[in-house]
Amino acid sequence: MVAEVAQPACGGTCLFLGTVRDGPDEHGVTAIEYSAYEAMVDAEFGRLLADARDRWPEARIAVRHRLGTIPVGEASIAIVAAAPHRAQAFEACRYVIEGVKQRIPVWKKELRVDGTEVWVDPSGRPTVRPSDHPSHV
Amino acid sequence: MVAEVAQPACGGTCLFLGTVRDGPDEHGVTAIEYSAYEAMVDAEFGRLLADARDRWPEARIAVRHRLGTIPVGEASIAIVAAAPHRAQAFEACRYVIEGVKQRIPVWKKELRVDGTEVWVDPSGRPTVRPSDHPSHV
Amino acid sequence: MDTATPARVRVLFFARYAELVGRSEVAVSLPLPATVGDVVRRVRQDFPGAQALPERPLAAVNLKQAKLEAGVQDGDEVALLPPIAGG
Amino acid sequence: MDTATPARVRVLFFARYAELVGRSEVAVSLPLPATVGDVVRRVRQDFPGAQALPERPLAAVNLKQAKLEAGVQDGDEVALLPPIAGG
Repeated sequence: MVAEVAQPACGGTCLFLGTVRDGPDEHGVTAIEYSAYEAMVDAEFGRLLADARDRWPEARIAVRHRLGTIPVGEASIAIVAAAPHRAQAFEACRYVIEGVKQRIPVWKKELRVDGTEVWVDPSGRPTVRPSDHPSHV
Repeated sequence: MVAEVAQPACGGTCLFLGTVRDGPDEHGVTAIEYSAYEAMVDAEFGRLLADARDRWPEARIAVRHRLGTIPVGEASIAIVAAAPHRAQAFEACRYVIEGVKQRIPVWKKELRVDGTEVWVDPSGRPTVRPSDHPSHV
Repeated sequence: MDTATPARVRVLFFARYAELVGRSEVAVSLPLPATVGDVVRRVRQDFPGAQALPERPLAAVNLKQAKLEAGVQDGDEVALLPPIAGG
Repeated sequence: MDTATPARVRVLFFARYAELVGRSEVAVSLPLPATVGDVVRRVRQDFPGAQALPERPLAAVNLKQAKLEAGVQDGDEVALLPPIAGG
């Protein structure tokens, strides 16, 4: 992916990897099952990258989002932005990951060591179990 | 380097690559010759990374800076920051590259297709030739 | 388009919503003019389990996010999206 | 330390400054108390080519950036640094 966006005029490349996490805020997560509205994912990525190119016309950007079950420690998303100057590369990369979190229709279900499965809410904290009353932000 | 900083509690990893550039602002650069005050580079990287750890205690950071002659298109510096949350990873990575530009005693001489060699000034524009009067910021 | 003709709309459910409704897709017919909100009300009324859906879910029409006030047309694909949690 | 004893200081030049002075290292002796600025003045005065160095270069003492007003001691390593351009 880095090679895909590289070119001689680009002096700065920013790569972001989002990785399945099992930290103190999680509770024995072994993997995350990613599901998506795949046709809309493609359409929305097209719009998101077009927005990014409008803001940073010199940046070259590539994105990969994995779906399905991804074990702890593996990356679910990779974003690379290469640009003539580093500020553009950082900003474009950050813009795309923030856009993914807001716009790309993907959902996560945490799979835990105790066998439970918990949908992740958008703040990143799994607060809603499938049997609870639905909440919506 | 990414594996070096990875751990299950880190959900976001930001990698920055600084690459030798030959773009419209440059003039036929074929390579850059990097020189350094190497003992101070080591000492200053130690202080810079300690400062970064003070600001983002949960971040794990690794840095490599190459010296010597590096051809256009190759990376001269790589910085990886992994953290539980992506904002920390982006901010720590950006902090380190900005610190490198300000604090790490490394100098660049552009080698050009026409055989000339030009010291790069800190703004990134090569304005001072060895025969000019010295300027200092 | 004749506004008296009922519109036939595909409604897609994802993730937690698909679990609540017990299926990932239904078809509804409703008289035009109609909005995304009308589609949501119809779904919540007609399908067991769908009462558990929020009254104002995030929605998309033909692969693009749409407000509940947006109009729908015959043949549209309306998706009800749980809070997005990608990346 | 006896302030009357002259201090012997190593002075290092890098990159463009090394090219200007034609060498990467010199030794200077100067009476204490002395500052980094005193070292710079001595170097600019004593070494051909060093007059082309700026009067107020970036400097480091013992691997750490120091102001020109900072004091130097016998045995210190003073480095004169062109504008930093790493990364």
